[in-house]
Amino acid sequence: MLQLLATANAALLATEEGGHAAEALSDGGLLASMAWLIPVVPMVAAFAIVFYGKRMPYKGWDIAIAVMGFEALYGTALLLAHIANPIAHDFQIEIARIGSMPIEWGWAVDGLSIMMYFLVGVVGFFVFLYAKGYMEGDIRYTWFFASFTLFAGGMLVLVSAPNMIQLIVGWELVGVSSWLLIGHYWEDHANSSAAIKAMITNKVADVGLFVGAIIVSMSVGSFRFSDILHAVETGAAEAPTLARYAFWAGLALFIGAMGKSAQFPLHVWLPDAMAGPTPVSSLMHAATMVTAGVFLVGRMFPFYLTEGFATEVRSVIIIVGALTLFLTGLIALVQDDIKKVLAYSTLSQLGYMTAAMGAGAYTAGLFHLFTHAFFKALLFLGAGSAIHAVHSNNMSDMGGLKKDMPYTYWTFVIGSLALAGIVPFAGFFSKDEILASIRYASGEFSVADGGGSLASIVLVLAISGAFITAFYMARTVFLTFHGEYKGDGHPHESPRIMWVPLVGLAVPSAVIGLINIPGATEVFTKLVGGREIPVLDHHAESFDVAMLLAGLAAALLGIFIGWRIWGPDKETQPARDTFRIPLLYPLLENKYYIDDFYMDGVIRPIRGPVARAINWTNGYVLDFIINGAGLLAMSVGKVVYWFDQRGVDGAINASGAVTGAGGGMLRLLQTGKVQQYAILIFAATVIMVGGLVIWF
Amino acid sequence: MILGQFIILGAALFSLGVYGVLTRRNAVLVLLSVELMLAAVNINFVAFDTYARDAVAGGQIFSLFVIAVGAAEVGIGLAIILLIFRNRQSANVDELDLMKL
Amino acid sequence: MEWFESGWGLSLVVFLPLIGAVVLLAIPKAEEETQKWTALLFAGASFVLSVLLVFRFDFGEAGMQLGTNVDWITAINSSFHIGVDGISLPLVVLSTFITLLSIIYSWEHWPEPHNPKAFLILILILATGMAGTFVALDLILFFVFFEVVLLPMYFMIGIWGDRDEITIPVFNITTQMRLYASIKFFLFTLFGSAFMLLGFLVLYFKGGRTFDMLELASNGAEGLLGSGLAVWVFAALFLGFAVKVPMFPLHTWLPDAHTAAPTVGSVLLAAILLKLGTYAFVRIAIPILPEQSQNWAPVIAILAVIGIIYASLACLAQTDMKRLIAFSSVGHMGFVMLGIATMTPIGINAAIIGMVAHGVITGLLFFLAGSMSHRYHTREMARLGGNQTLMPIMGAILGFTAMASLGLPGLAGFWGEFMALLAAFSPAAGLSTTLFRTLMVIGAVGTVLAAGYLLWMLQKVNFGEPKDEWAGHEFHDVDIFEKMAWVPMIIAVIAIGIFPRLVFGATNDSVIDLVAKAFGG
Amino acid sequence: MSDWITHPENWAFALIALPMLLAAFRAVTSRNVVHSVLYLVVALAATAALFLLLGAEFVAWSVVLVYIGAVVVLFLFGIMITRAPLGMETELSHSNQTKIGAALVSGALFALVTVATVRGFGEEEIVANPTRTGEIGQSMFERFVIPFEVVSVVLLAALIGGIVLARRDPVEGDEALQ
Repeated sequence: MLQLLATANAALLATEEGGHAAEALSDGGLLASMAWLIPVVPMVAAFAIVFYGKRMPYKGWDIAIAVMGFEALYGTALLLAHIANPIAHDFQIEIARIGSMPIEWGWAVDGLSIMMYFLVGVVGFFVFLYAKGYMEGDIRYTWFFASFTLFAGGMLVLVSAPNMIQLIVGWELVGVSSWLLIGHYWEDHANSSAAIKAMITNKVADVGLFVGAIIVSMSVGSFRFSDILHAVETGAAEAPTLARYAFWAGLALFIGAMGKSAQFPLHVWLPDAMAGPTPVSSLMHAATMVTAGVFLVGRMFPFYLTEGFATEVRSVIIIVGALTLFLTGLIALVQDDIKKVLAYSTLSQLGYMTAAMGAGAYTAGLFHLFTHAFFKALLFLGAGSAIHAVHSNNMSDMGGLKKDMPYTYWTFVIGSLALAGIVPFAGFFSKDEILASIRYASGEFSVADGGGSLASIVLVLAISGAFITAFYMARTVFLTFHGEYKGDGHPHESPRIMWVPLVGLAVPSAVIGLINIPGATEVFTKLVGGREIPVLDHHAESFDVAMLLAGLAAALLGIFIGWRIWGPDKETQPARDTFRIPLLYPLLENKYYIDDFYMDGVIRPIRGPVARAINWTNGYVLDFIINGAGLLAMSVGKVVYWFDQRGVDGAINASGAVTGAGGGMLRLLQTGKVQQYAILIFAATVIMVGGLVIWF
Repeated sequence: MILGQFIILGAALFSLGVYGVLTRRNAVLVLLSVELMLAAVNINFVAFDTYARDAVAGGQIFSLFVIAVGAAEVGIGLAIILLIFRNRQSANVDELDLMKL
Repeated sequence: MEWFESGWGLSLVVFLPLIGAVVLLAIPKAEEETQKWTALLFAGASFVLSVLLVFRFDFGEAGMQLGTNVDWITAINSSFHIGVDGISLPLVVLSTFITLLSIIYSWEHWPEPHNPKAFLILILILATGMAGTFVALDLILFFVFFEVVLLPMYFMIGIWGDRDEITIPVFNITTQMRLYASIKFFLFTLFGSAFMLLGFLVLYFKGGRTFDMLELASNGAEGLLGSGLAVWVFAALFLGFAVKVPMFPLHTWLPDAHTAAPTVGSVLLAAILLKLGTYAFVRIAIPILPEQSQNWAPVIAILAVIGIIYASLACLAQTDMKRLIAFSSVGHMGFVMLGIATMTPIGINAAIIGMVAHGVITGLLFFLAGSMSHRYHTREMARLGGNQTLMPIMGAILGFTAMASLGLPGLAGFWGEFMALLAAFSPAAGLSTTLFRTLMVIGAVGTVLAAGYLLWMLQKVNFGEPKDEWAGHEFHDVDIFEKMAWVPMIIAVIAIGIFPRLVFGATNDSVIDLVAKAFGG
Repeated sequence: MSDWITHPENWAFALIALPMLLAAFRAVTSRNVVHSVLYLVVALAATAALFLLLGAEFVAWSVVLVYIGAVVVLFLFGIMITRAPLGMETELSHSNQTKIGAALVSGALFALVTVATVRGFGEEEIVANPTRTGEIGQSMFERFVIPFEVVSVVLLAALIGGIVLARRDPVEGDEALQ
C-alpha cells in the first residue's frame, strides 16, 4: 500500500512539472510488476471455490466477492497510477521454446489493459455483489460463482495478454466460461443448446482469430504484441512479409473479433445467451466479454491504421459495425423479453464501437466501450431486478413497477438515458465522439477509395441508430415501469444487496462521460493512449457541434415518439400492443431469418446428411473395401481348399479324359502318400538351392 | 587327400539314401535309408573336422552326437513302425495314407 | 548411478513389465490380490525408473542418451541399440504412466470373462512392447517391439471385447463385435507391418548393411538407395506407419477396435499404440529418408487434413459414445500428422506434444466412457443424458476432458493443434506454401467441428433430465480406483497446458537437431 | 589333381569308397530285406574305415559299436517282428514310375551338392592327423558338455518313448498276459 501511494505521489509530482512530462512512460514499479496477481488470483479462486466453496459461510460467494474486490482495488490503483504517470510495460515469462520462438505467459500493464482491469474489476464487483441476492437459493449456487470467477479470470487473462498466445488462451477461457454460464440451467435442453450455439459461433470466428494470429506471429517471428507492433511501426518496407499478408491477417483477426463482439452476421449467439442467469448477461454479455473483439482491434490498432498494412480492412470493419448497429437495433424494437431487448441493444452498441474502430477512432471506440460497460451492466441488473420481482422475462407481464421498485426504476432510467445518449449522461459523450469520428472519416480521412461516401452512409446509419436506441429504450421503460401492472402476484423492491449495486453503477453511468469532454478533459484519451507504441488516431479536440446536435436531436426524438406511443394513454394501449408493421415486422420478428439460415442451411445439414454421408462412407465404402478384400481372400482360400480336397480327385475319378490330359501328374501330386510328397519336397529344394547356386 | 573326394562320396551316399527313402515301401527300409543319409553327413563332419584341424574336434563330437541321435531315432522309429504294424497289419508306407482324408 | 546411465536403467524400464509378466505366470490363478500387487509393483517400478530417467537426462544435449549398444544378432549386423533423446523421452514416460494408471484402474474393474491374471499379463507385455518401441534404435529391434504390441492387443479385444452381435454392412454377415474388430485390427496392422519390414530390409541391403537407425541416417542411406528405389522404400514405410497412426483412409480398423476393446484396452490403444506410428515417422522416416519425406509431405498433409475433417464429420453422426471418441482420435492424429508433414521444428514439436496430449486426454475419455458404460450398460448417447445429475463428479470430469479434447487453450490439447497449424503457415523450404496454408485454414475449420461434436456429446450425455429408464437406479459416482487413475491424468493435462515446457523443454533441442541433420538446416 | 593318384592314402580311400557306394546302392535297391540290412552293415563298416583313414579313431569305433553292433540288430528285430517277407520280394519298392522320379531327384541332389561344395572346398588338402580319444573326451566334457547332457536326455526320452510306444497295452482278458 505504501508502495502504491509512493508511486501515485511520484506520478503526481511528475504531472505537476509540466504537461508533457507525463508522456515519458514508466515501467510502473512494484504495482505493475505484481500485476500478475490480476489474472492469477481469480483463476486460483475459481478452483478454490469448486473444492472448498461449499464449506465457506456464504457457499463460495465470499471468496468470489473478495477476489472481485481485490480486482476492483488493484484496477483502480493502477488506473490512478497510470493517470498520474503513464505506465506501459510488458512482463513475460518464458514457458517454452518451440523452434526458435519463445512461448510466454505475461502481463501487459499499459493504458489499454489498465482500462480493462479497472472495468472488469469495478463492474464485476458490483455484479458479483448483486449476484448474491439474485442467485439466492439457486440449485448450483457455489458452482455458479466458481464459473463466474473463472470467467473473470479468463477475461483478465485475455486483457492482460502481452502476446497472441495468451490472448487466445484468455479468449477461449472466456468462451468456455460463457458456455458454462449460459448453460447454467442445463436441465432444460434449450439452455444447453443456447450455450452450444454461443460456443460454436465463437469457434467459427476463432478460425479467423487462429489464422490471423498465426499469420501475424509467423510473419514477424514473435508472438509478442510489442514485437508485432514494432514491426508495424517501422513500416511496410521493413516488414515485407507482414505487409504482404496484412490484409488477410487483419481480416482474419477481425473475423475473430466479430465472434466475441457479436458482429453481424455472427451476432446470433448473443440474444440466445440470455438463457444464462441475469448477472451473467450483465457482466459477460454486455459489459466485458463481448468487448473482447473491440479490445483485440484496439490492441492491434496500429496494424489497422498504418499505411501499408491492414488499412483496407477498416472499410470492412466500418461496414460490419454500421450494419450491426442498425439492423440489430431494429430487432430490439419488436422484442417482448426485456433481456432480449437489452441483448439486441448491446449488439447495436457493439456495432457503434466497431464502426468507430473502423473509422480509425481508437479513443472514441474504447470510450464507448468504457461507458457502455457501466450503463449496460446497470440496465441488465435493473432488468434482473424487475424479473426477480415478477418472475417473468416478458414486458407484457410487467408494467407499473415504478411505484413498487423506486431504486430499480430510477437507476434504470439513468441507465436508459445514458444509453440513449442524453446530455450529460455517459453515453452522450461517447456516442457523440463516435459520430464526430465517423464524420471526420467521411470528410478527410479516406478509408479507402470511395471511402468517403461509404463513411457518409455509415454516418446516416449511426444517427438513425441513435434514434432507434432512444426509441426502444423509451419503449422498454414505459412498458416495464409505467402503466398498469399486467403480471401475477404483487411485485416488491429487491433486497438491499441487489439495489446497492444498481446505485453503485448508476453513479458512473451518469457522470463518467465527463472524463473525456473534447477540448476540456482528456483523462481517458491519455489513459488509453498510454501505450508503448503510440496510436496515432484522430481525436477531436473540440465538439463537433453538428454531430452533437444531430445525435442529441435523434435521441430526443426517439424518446418523444416512444413516449407518445407507449407513454400516457391507457385506453389505446392494447391496440398498439397488437400493431404490427406489415412487411418489416415478420422480418424483425424472425431476426432477418439469419438464425434459421444457420440452423437449416448450415448446422442441420452438417449434423444430419453430411455427417451421415461420411459415416455411411466409412461403413459402406471404406469398410466395404476392407471387408470385401478380407472376404475375398477367405473365399479364394475356400475355393483352393475345395479344389485341393475334392476338385482334383473328383475330376480324376469321374473323367478318364482328364486323367489322360495330365491326370498322372496331378495324381502324383495329390495321393496322400508321404514319399511322393517327399519327392516333391526334395525336388523343390533342389530347384531352389540350385537356383541360388547358379546365381552366385 | 583332398576335401573334394570326401564331399563327393558324402553327396553320393546321401543321394542314395534319399533315393532309398523315396522308393522303399517298407517302413523299416525307409529308416534304413535314413541311416545311410546320416552316415553321409558324418563323413562330411569328420572330413571337415580333419581339414580344419579344429582344436576342440567339433566335427567329430558332432558326428558322435549324430550317431547318438540316430540311434535314438531308430529306436523310436522302429517302435512307431511296430505300433502301426500292430494296428494296420502292414508296415508299408504307402498304405499310411491317413493324411488323405 | 553409473550402471543406470549406461543403459541398464532404460533396459529396466522396458523389460521390468515383461519380467513382471513372467512372475505373474508363476502365481496361482486364485491369488488375485498377489497378482494385482505384483503387476502394480512392476509397472510402478518401471514408471518410477522412467521418471528417474527424466532426472538423469541431460536436457542441453540433443543426441541419444542413457542408452547402450550391444551386439545382438551379429549375423545381420543387428544390435540391441537403445537410447532416448528429447523426442522419445516424453513418450516413454507417457507409456509407463498410462500403463501404471491402467493397472490401478483395473483393480476393481475387470472385464468379463473374469481373469485378472491373463489380463494383467497382457497389459505388462504391452507395456514392454510400447516402451521398447520408443527406445529402440535398431530397425529389427524396433520391429520386434512394434510387433510385440500386436498380439496382446489382439487377445484383449478378442477375449474381453464387446460381445454384441453386429452385422457387417453389404455382406450381411453377422458376427460378434469383438471377433470382427480383433481380426480386423490384427490383419490391418500386420498388413502394414509386412510392408514396413520390407522397407527395413531394403534399407539394410541397399543402404549400407546395417539396421542401426542412427548409422542409416548419418550414412546417407537415402543416397545409397537412389531415388528410384527410395520412393518405394518410403511408400512401404509409409504404409506400415500410416496404418498404425491411423491415417485416412487406413483408419477403419480403429473405430471398431476401440469400440470393441475393453476399457483398458481402448485406453492403451488410444494413448500409446497410435503413437507408435507417428513416432516412427519422426524417428525413422524423416531422418533416414529426408528427401522422400519431403516429396511425400504434401500427400501426408492432405491426407492428414482430410482425416481431420472426415473424422469430425463422422463423429457428428455417431450415436455410440465410445465410437465417437474413437473417431475423434483419427482427427487428432490428423493434427499430429499435419505437424509432422510440415517438416519444420515447430511442426514436429507440435506433433510430439500433440501425441502426449492426445495420449492423456483421449485415454481419460476412454476411461470415462468405459466407466459410464459399465454403470449404464449402454453407450448409446440417446439413452444417457442427465449424467451430470446422476453422477456429478463423473459428469464434471467428462466435461473437463471434453474441453481438453476440443483443444481448449490452457490445457494440453491446445498446443498440439495450434502449433501444428502454426507450422503449416510456413512449412519447410521446398514445400508448397499455398497448399499448406490452405490446409492450415481447413485444419482450423476442423477445430470448429471438433467443438461441435464434443459439445453435442456433452449435451446428450451430461445435460438434460435423466431418462425415465434410470429412475430408481442407484448410481455410485466415481470410486477410489477411478479417482486414483484419473486425477494424475487431469493434473497432467493442466500442467502441460499451463507449462508446455514440460514437453517442449525436452523435445525442442532434439527436434531442431533432427531437422537440421535431415534437411541440412 | 595329377598327383592325386600317387598318394597311397588315396588308394586306400578308393578301396574303401567304391565298395561302400556299391553296398549303399544295393542296400537301397535290394529286393531282399535282410540283404538290405547286411549291405548297410558293409556301408557302415566302410564309413568306419574312412574315419580311421582320417584319424578319427573314436568316431570310427563308435560307428562300429553303435551302428553295426546295435542298430543293425535292431533293424533285424524290426524286420522279424513286422513279418516282412524274408525272401525276394517285388513289392518292397514302389513302381518304376516312382523310381524314375526318385532317381532324378536324388541325382539332381547329388549333382547340386557336389557342384556347390566342390566349387567351394574341392581343392583343399586334407592331412590326416590322429585325434586321441582323450582329446575327444576333454572337448566333449568341457566345450560341449551342455549339448552332451541334452543328448543324454534325448536318449532317455527315446528310451522311454520306445518302451511306451512298443509296449502292448495291458488289455483285460489278453491271452498274452495271462
